[in-house]
Amino acid sequence: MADEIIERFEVRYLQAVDESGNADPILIASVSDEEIKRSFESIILTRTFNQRALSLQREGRIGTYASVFGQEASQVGSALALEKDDWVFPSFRETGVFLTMGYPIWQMFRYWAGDERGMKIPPGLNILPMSVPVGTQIPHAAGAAWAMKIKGRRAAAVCYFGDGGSSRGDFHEGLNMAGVFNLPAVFICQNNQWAISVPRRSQSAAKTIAQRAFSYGFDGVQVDGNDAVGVYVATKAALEKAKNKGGPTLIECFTYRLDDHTTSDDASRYRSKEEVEEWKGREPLIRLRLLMRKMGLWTGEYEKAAIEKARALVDRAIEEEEAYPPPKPEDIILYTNAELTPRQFKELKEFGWRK
Amino acid sequence: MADEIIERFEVRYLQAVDESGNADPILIASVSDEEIKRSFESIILTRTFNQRALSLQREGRIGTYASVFGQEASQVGSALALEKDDWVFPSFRETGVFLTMGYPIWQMFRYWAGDERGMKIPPGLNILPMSVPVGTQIPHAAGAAWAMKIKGRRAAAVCYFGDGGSSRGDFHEGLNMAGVFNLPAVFICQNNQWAISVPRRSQSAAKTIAQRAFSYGFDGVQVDGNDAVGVYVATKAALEKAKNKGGPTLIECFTYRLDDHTTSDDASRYRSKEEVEEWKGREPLIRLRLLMRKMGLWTGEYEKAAIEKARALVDRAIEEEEAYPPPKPEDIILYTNAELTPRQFKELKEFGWRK
Amino acid sequence: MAKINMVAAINQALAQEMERDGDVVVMGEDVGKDGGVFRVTEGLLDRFGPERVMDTPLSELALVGCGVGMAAYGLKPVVEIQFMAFAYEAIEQIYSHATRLRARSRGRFTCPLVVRTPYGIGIKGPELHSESSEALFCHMPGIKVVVPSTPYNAKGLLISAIRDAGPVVFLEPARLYRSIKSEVPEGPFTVPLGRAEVFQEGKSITVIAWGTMLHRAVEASEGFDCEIIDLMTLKPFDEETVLNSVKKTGRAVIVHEATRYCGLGAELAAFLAEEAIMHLKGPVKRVASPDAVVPMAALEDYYVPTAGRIRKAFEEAMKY
Amino acid sequence: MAKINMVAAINQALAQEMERDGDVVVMGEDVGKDGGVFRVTEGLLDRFGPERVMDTPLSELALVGCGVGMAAYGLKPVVEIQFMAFAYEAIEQIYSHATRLRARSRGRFTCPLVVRTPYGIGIKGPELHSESSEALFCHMPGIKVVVPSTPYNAKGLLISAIRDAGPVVFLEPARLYRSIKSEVPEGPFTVPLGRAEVFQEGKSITVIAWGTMLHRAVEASEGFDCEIIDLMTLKPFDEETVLNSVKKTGRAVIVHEATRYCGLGAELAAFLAEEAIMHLKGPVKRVASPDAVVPMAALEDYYVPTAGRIRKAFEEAMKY
Ligand SMILES: Cc1ncc(C[n+]2csc(CCOP(=O)(O)OP(=O)(O)O)c2C)c(N)n1
Ligand SMILES: Cc1ncc(C[n+]2csc(CCOP(=O)(O)OP(=O)(O)O)c2C)c(N)n1
Ligand SMILES: [Mg+2]
Ligand SMILES: [Mg+2]
Repeated sequence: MADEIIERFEVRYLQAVDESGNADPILIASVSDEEIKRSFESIILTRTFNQRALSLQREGRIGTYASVFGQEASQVGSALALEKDDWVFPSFRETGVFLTMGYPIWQMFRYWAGDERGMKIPPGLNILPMSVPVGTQIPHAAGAAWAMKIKGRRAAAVCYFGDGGSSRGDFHEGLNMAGVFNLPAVFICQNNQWAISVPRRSQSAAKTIAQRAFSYGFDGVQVDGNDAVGVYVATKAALEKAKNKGGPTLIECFTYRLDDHTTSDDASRYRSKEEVEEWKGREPLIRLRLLMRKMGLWTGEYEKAAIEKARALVDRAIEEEEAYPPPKPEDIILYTNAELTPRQFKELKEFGWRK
Repeated sequence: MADEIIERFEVRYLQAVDESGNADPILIASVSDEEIKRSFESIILTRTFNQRALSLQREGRIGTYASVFGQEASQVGSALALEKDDWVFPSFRETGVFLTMGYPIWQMFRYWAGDERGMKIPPGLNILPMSVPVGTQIPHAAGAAWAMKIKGRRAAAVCYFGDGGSSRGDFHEGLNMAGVFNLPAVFICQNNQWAISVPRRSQSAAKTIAQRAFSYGFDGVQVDGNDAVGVYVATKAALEKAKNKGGPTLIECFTYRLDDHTTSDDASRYRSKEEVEEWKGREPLIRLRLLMRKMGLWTGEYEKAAIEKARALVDRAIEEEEAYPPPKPEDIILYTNAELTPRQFKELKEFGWRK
Repeated sequence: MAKINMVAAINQALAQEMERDGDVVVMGEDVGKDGGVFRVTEGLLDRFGPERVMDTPLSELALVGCGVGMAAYGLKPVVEIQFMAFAYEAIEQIYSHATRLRARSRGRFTCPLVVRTPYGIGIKGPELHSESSEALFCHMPGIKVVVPSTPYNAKGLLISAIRDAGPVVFLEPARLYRSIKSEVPEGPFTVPLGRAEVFQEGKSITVIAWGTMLHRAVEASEGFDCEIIDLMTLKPFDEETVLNSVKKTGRAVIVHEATRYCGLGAELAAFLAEEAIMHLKGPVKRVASPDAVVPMAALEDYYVPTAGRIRKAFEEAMKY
Repeated sequence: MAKINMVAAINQALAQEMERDGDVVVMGEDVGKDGGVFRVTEGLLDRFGPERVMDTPLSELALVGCGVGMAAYGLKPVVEIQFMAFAYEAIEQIYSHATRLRARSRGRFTCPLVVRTPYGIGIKGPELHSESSEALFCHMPGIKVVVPSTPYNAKGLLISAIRDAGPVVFLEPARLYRSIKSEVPEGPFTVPLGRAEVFQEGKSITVIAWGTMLHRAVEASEGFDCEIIDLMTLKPFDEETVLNSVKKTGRAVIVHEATRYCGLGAELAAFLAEEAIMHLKGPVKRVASPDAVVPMAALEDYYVPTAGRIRKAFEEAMKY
């Protein structure tokens, strides 16, 4: 007979740089000045893109857009840890990841203008088109990681999703597969505390999302998602582990969505101004600036130059994007299958899209 | 900055009666002699049914059948803890639960003979038809528990599923709902260590299934599933908690499937005789007999009488079942909707099932 | 009578049925505080409280799965799926459970569940926000599939759906939510399920359509003498109304947003090929979307039937 | 040439394609050590090892979802779903991802994934072991749906499916697994997708069928002069072969196991109502299952078309 404890778990929380810009000497030790500067500049670029996308949407020049304001550290910090052969499986709110990976900016705008060509990923860039059905990309990442293992590649698959996404069956089944087959996968949950109007506490009764990793027999860690350095360090460690046959990791980036869910949403219907204001005070650029100032890496001119550069890039991209010819109706049919079906053949003619 | 532990979990293991029949005095304190005898007798009944079902299948008198040999303590022990207003959501391997609840035995045979009328649950008995798609009944239990809460009933929904079932999206989404809405639900996983040929360790890399409860913010406990008393105590506690607004519980009954998966399976293809033999030595009746002997509740005559009684019941049920008229083809159509569709109306005539 | 739009009409139907029957509950993502992303459930939370209007986690499988359990227990859940594509995760719960519970238990348990979801093109949203996969649900025995085309029938059909003894998939054409208004009685009323309606009388061509395409067919019919049938209930459809009209006109054109292959148009045309072939003057025409993935916003207007494509079908039909 | 059954033929196809192409992997529940519940994958684990033959957890959604990720990365996964009904949880992964990956990425990523599953009645198994819901998949653009009817074409079609550039749903009629044998070449060969076959020539009635029902139609055709077409690829079907035959016979009967409403028979009949109406002497007949939930074993033989029901349709067709 017995009434005993047979297993124990602990949830770890990581923050490399606090809100005042103080760094944990151990955690930051492996991070170079260059990397910190790249984080800062990538956040600036992301934010610049984001602001322009919001205005273009208001002007009717692109469609519904999902802002990443507030979450840039989670996206940029993690994306900077990627290596060339890693594959990324994003949700629809990963602008910072795309841009940090060097995705053509004009294509990002094209995508949000409702054009599939915006997600015709250039060769050499290993990121899948954004997944709109929440959480459904999670098993894809597990599958790609599995393929890497089977093919003996030294690489990892990285999957991004939100707190809402962690409630889906795809999360459970995907992470469980990753655990069973010890796959080189990193699951990054941006817990921005809201799934449209549903607050994090109503998404699950569990205290953290990180602890869900225990269900699958691997590690989970919660990171301050507004701390680009912390996210970078955690992601890098998880990627290393994955590539050394250490299996998957679940990283919960604890962050906040500062804007409306998308441009179709009005967040004032369901959350208070005060809450938003409080989190604005914690947005990721502030602390990176403070850190960099302490490290002697930041000056007003430096930031100004970074902003100018980002603006120029984004401006040029918008020009490119808007000069791009509109998609052809026949593409609807042409890209569905490798070869046309008899019906498609007829339809191209019927609709006047082919002679 | 921080690198700290923000949450801790412990997985509890319960065994009220060990393999030699020694009882934990605290755990067994609340269990009456009557309850122990009922467990014993219900296991005998279940086993008698099970043996007869296996022979009937061999003789071609019923179809594929899923044996419960080895798992009777998990089923009987938990079912004995149920109250009249509780609802049960079973998988296809819950003979012991049905019989302990007083389900008409002839109907059980009818069901396995491929007749829906076998699952026309009699009024007053709150158990759903067995669910064949693994795990899919889990959200139903959460839904019924939710309805109980909404309607203000003092009752709980109890769901049975296997270790394989815990890998499904239904498990994750269902348990998460139960956690968020603090529903009066008890989730009973019979971890019989096999999902057809897939061993438990290949089903998940997590050490226990019980620990998955932490993902949903409620308690999980592992119980020796071959210990009817332990299962009874754990289920009773979970039901009490549920009815006192304490929310859901996940109970993992650690047990073993001693027979083939079903009569269509040949387990010798994927597991060793030794393993099976070892677990046969731990089958639930042995230890209950030892316990009861120590308590002065068992004699050879008592057991013999119980077996005779069970045989008589099962024999009569088989007679009843086999005398029952076969189902009518028109029932295929009649029970699909509350009212016939125009097509169904025509079909009844076309097929010659109605004038 | 007040002229209201479809959002208001559906909202009325929900509120009035909740008022009338304490077992009716509403659940979904963002249906409570936010009032639904289309504001269809606006005000319900305030009026009926969080025990009957439930904002849930992002779990479509469990939304429907819990709905099945609630319905079996005696509630009448109305589940909102935020967009039609997100119901796909719940197809097993619908197909293996909701539609079969009555048959599997030989009537002991039933599943009076309504799954509401906006569908079709119209809002120029992101990918997978413009699905019209009604045929998948129409193929399932044991379920009804309903599409309103006006505020009036949206209210009446939804009330019927909530009162129905079995599961109903209720598809709300997103494009029509706010684009048309009609007179709608203030109190509760029903429009029967299983009945189509002759939306516009005519003698030469029977046109069968529903939802958004009904209005487009009307628009395209100028200059043709079309009898336009609003199908409303897609499963089971009203064979009598369809057949009577085709017997009269001798010509049939079916218009739908969904891709053609195995769409509901196929069932309608097959029905006519079996039951009305001797009355048909020429081929049964289907105007549908191509055998292609639903495109994103920039191309979606080319994907679904245009008035031009519909007119062409009318012209061809009139050649016989 | 050896005469073998369908299980052996499919096993050969898998083994030979795995031999030929190191990117082909097999995964599913019980496909490894157990060799699959129908023994279709027997011996593959021993031959190709656990990195290419994977026994997985009980997770159909992830089986297909991981398959999509593997395919995108460059493998050619062959996923086994143990019975057709258990694919329903994975419908979102098939419909929202597998079928759309090429279109969504404008060709950058593709999804050469095969989802194999036994289907239809025949084994008198428990509930949900007798589904024939092929129409759901046929309605999805961007996918092929294939059903073999003999060991020979099972092998040839599966090899084609594995080599195909896109996703294929490959449905194996459980009743035919061991009930018929045919001569099958030992080495790899292909039967092209998208092509039907005239299984039996005739002049009076065109009969369109596939899988189990093909053989039942042949059985029922005694005494009639039927031209029986084995459709084999259900999506996209071979319009030419069907049309040529109907032009010749002037009569069409479609036989399938699935429920009639919105089944694939509807698409075939609708196609004929549009393209062949001027050649048809009488109604296009569908012999299908009723608008009812698939029953359990005791009644399943009453559910699917019987030879008697098929003969009745032939008789009615011959009245015109
Ligand atoms: C499966 C699915 N259900 C519903 C939606 C509609 N929807 C879009 S985003 C969203 C909330 C997502 O929350 P979360 O996963 O936390 O991501 P976030 O938006 O916060 O980045 C919802 C409900 C969807 N896109 N997919
Ligand atoms: C969704 C689904 N997938 C596959 C099957 C086929 N199948 C029947 S039982 C079984 C294993 C179930 O394992 P577990 O959940 O541990 O229950 P047990 O059989 O051990 O009682 C499988 C794969 C099924 N019935 N449902
Ligand atoms: Mg979120
Ligand atoms: Mg098991």
